[in-house]
Amino acid sequence: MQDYLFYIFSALTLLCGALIILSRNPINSAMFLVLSIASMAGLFVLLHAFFLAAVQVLVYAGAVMVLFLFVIMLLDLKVEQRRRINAFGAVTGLLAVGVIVWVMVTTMLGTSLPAVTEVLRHEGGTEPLGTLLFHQYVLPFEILSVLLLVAMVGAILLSKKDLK
Amino acid sequence: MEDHFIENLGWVALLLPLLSAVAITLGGPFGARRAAAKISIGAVALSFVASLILFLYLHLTGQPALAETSFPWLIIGKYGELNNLQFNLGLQLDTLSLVMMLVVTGVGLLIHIYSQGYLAGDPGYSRYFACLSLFTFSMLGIVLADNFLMMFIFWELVGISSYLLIGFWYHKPAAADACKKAFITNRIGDFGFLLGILLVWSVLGSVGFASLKLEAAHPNHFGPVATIAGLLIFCGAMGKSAQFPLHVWLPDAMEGPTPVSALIHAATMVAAGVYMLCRVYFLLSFPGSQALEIIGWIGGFTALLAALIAVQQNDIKRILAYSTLSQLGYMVMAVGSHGPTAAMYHLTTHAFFKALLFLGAGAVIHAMHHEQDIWQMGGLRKKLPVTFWTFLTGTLALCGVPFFSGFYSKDSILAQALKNGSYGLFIIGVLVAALTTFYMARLALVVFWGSARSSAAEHPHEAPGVMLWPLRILAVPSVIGGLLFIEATFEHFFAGGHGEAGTITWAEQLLEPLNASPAAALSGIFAIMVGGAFAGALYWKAASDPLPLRLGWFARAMRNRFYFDELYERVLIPATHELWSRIAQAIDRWIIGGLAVRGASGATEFAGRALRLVQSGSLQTYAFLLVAGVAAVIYCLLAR
Amino acid sequence: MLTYLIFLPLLTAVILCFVPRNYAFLMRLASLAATGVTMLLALAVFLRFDSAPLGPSSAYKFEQQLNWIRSLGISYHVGVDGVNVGLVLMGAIVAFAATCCAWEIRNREKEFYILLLIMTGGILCAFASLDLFLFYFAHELALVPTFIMIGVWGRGVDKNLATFQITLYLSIGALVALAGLIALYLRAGAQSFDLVTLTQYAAVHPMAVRDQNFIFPLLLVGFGILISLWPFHTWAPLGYGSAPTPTAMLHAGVLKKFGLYGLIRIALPLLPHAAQAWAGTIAWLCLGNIVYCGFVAMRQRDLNWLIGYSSVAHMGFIFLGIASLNIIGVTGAVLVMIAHGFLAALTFGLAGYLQHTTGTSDMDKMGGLLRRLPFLGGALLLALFAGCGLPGFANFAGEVTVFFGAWKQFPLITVLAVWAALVIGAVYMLRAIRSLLHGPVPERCAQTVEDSWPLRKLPYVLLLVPLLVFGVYPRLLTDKIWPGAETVLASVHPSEQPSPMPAVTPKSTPIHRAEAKP
Amino acid sequence: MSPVGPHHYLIVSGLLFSLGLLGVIMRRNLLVIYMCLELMLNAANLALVALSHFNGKLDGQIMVFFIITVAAAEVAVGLALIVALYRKRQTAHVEDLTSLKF
Repeated sequence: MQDYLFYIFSALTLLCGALIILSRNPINSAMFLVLSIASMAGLFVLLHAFFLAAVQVLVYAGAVMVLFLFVIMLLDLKVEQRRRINAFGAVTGLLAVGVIVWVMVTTMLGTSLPAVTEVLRHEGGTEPLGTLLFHQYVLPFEILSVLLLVAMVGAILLSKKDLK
Repeated sequence: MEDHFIENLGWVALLLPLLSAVAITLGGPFGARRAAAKISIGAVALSFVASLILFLYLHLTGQPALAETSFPWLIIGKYGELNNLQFNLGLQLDTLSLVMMLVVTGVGLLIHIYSQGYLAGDPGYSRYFACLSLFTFSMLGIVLADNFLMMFIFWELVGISSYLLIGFWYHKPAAADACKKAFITNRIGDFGFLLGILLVWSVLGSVGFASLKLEAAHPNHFGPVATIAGLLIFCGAMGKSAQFPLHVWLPDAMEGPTPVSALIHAATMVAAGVYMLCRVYFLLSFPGSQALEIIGWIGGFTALLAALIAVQQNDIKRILAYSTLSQLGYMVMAVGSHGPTAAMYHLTTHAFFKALLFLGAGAVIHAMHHEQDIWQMGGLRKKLPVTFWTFLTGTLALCGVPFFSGFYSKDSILAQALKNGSYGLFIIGVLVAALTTFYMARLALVVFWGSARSSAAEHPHEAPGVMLWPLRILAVPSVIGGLLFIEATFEHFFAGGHGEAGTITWAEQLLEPLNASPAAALSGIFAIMVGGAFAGALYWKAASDPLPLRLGWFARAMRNRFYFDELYERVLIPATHELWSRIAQAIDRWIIGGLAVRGASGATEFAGRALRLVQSGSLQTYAFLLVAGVAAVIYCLLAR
Repeated sequence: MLTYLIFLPLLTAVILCFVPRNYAFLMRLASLAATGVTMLLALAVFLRFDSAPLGPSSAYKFEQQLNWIRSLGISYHVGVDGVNVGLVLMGAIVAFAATCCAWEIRNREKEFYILLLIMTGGILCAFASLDLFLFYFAHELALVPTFIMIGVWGRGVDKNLATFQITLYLSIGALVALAGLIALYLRAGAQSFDLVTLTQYAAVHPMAVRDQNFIFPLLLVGFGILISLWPFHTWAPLGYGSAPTPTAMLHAGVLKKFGLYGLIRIALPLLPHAAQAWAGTIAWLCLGNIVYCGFVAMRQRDLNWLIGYSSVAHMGFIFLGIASLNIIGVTGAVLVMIAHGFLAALTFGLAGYLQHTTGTSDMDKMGGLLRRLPFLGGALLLALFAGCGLPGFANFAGEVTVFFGAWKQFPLITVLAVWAALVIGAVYMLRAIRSLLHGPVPERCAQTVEDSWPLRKLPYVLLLVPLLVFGVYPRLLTDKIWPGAETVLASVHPSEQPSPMPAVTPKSTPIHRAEAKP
Repeated sequence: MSPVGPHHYLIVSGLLFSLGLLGVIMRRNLLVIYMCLELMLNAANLALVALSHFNGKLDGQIMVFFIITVAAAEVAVGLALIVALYRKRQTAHVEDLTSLKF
């Protein structure tokens, strides 16, 4: 059952990912991104990362996407009129990606990953995660808050009308 | 105690002039500037007295030489080991050096006194005397040096003091150029000299004359390099004594004040080369060395060349300068025909009468308000009686008129050439004697006889006594120099102390040339008569020079010094140094500065420009390159 | 004692950092006092050298050692032997003279004096150091201020180019030398940068010949760039022409000698085989300096460039002395180093003064200055005479010694070098005299008058006096130098081979003949 | 078909990453490029979560948590930048943004 779910979700993720690139309209791209992310949340659930799945949906599908859509509407982006095929871009892109894929595949096939079932399964629930976060990783967590603050200040500053 | 006194007297004589130079230079603010002449004269007078005492002491005790006093100037390495080097400063007090010292200090003293009058009122009065003292010091250093290096040191110092004195009126471009030329020409000679010293040192292992003499006494490995070493050392003399082909500086050096010309460029410094050759004669005459022969011919050639040039010069000082050149060539010729005695003999007498001539010329120039062209003069016989008579004495001595000093010494050289079998040199010698008489008679006739050719010549004023007394005093040895047993003294010295000294009487001495070598003496007298007759025929009351008309291009060539200066300035120097320096400059600017340095920076810049093309500004290209890089890194790290 | 010597200027520099910049006069005074006391200390070291006891390592005097970076074997280790005691004295005197000449600096005095003092400290530390790392560190300490000084206080239109060029050149040189030193450290295997330790270690375990032959060229090129060895010399004239006078004096006089000093002190004892293998190459390269740069100098019309090239040319004699690899040559080389230090500082000081008074350094535009400036003209005359190797100046003693040392090894090269020293040198020096001092006075110089303030004259006197003293009596230096040179060369000639020429028979040449009276 | 193991997740993650990369390189709209960047980040997240799961350690998930946070901040700043850029240049296309060209 879980295996099937995995295949479904992963297929959905990849498909939506492909569609992000292929669709002309940025709004469509954004929508496919939401879908892709949502199905990835499904994969997270399969991996028992429940908290993360929730956060993924909340942050990406909720916050980030809204931001994207706002910007798209703010800038009033039109559908790309003609898809000028950037030959250089396409060739190099495919080439680069091909190389990366090849390297990754060969790497993965060449390494042995840990056996699956013997390992104790941690439930990726909120509680163990929170414990870990506020004990071992409390300092990065706090620093992250500063980062967010900085990002907020930066974003506000950048969006001010009279940008010098 | 007494011995110490005598030994240290040499140092005293050497250092007094230096002390005077330093005192005049540093003591300017304390009144030494005004007293410059007195300090300087005092120093050289004391030096003269010291030399005299030393000479008499040596003569009376009958020693060949006083013990050397030396102290190490520079020591490197342990003594006796390989790679050790030691230079001493020491004094060689023997007959040769003491007679030379007497000449230097004696003539020097008179010229110092003369200068006091000649330069009165010149703004550089004290500088002049400081330089003159420095010169006396350096010259005494050469004379007294007991090793090659010390001689070289003073050799250079003499060069620099000569430089300073020639360039005394440095604001005159001619003087400034002349001193430069003199110094550089001398430096070329010194180049050979230093190489010669290095060669001798590396083969014989020492630079001291005494030890070299011992080394050279027994057969050794010096033979193969003897010729080349001798010639290299001769290069030094070639520069200082202005032998062909380095003779060009001496006439130009006449830009200096006339007393300087008398002291340095007639009597003493230019004779240093000859003195040095005599000093190291044992090296030059080393068995198997061909050096002397070449030296003799160079000397003979110089003598002839300079005499020919002198015939057509019009500047009174230049005539004397070329005459000096010619006489120096004579001396070198004497050394070359194995006659250091004759060379030193002529050197001594020449110092007297040539100094006399120059000082006389100075008096004439002074009287003529610094006019030096002889064709502007004339009829000065009556107006400048003292100058005339002393100058005439000098002229007769220089020509070698019998019973004047020049007669004996010149005859000694001719006799030596005959004795040595160098008939070519003998003929040159006779020819030069005739030419000498010719141009000197021309000079005397034009200047002192005839009628005044310019307004300055009509109202000359005789020089003050301070200038005339040196003339009178110098005239005495110019006349009787041949009777002073100088030759015998030197003969005694060069024979290594084995010869018989002082056994002939005055009367014998008077007629000695005719006894010793009648052929030489008679041909010398004949040459004088011929030369004098020609000059008399041509220049007796002549208004202008008739010779150019008769000789045409040859006279022009003589007047233009056979174009040696032009040859050097337009061909030789451009072809060597100028060319090379241009090439070097071009290489420096274009190849090293341009190709290498700019090339390196240019290549960097070119690489930068080439890489700039990659900066298309297109984000995606950057991204691609980034990915390519990442892929490469991953590949290297993981998939290998 | 050496430590006081080194840290006095450095401490003063630190103190000056806290003085407000309005007190320029105070800073000048403090700098003068610091360098002056340093000079006196150096003089004391020099005079007391003979009687001073040997240090713990039994080869050096006034020795002092403190651990610095223990794990790498780096220590603060200073001491002097015959080779560097004269150099320390020279450095200190030149530093004081340069400080005296700094009056022409009229803006940002504070920074200038601080940099000058740092340079002084670095110079003295580098000469006294017996630790490779300390040597390099001190050298950089002295070198870096030069770049800043040329860039900020430089003269002339090419100042920026000069700064660029000198910075790049010398940094590259220093880097290559550093690579060489590190390679030396690694391959020597003594786990120490300490020179004494390294030398003792190398005596027992000599380095492989291959390693030596690899490291020596690194050091040669690195140091060669620093010393303007041909063909890495083009930075020198431009740099010196653009540098402010005190910087040019210190750099040309003292800083440039570090590379040579490094070759003598480091390369010869530690890499003896390579030194022998490369000696011929060095000798030929030095001809590039002596002859070629002499020729180039003949064509210069700018006084600073002329002096710059002539100083490059003089470096060649030092190289020749080092390449001859015998006591005579190396002693001569050290002698020339000291003499040229004074000389270069003197000539650059005078040239700076001339440029300052007449507003030009073009020799064609000057003339007859001996009449307008009797003292300075006289000093310049003497300096230029010294530059063409006149006896009586220390340069002559050094050059002649070098010739005597090199003659047996490289006769042909010596012939050319002698030619360059005697003739080419005379040609360009006299040309300078002719166009600067002799001849009529052109209009632009007609109003030039000499500064009567004695302090302006002091530095020149101070530099002339040692030149003359050591020139008249070089044993003051050579007696100290040659035992040091012998130690340095001990590993190059482990056993004295019999000479190819038969040795001099000592019986015929007693030294003091004064006693042997009849 | 073998049971789903770490390999599968990693392959999916890799493919997703490649897709994102392809988009970054090929697309010209800045916003879309930005979305593709997000996709790549998510691919990494997936790999991290999967390995965390199969290794039995939670640290991977903590990492993902941080990544999400940083990504959110990044999106905020990035979009602000794009807006500012658009105001200045009236374009959101990369080929118009060549001021990096020397």
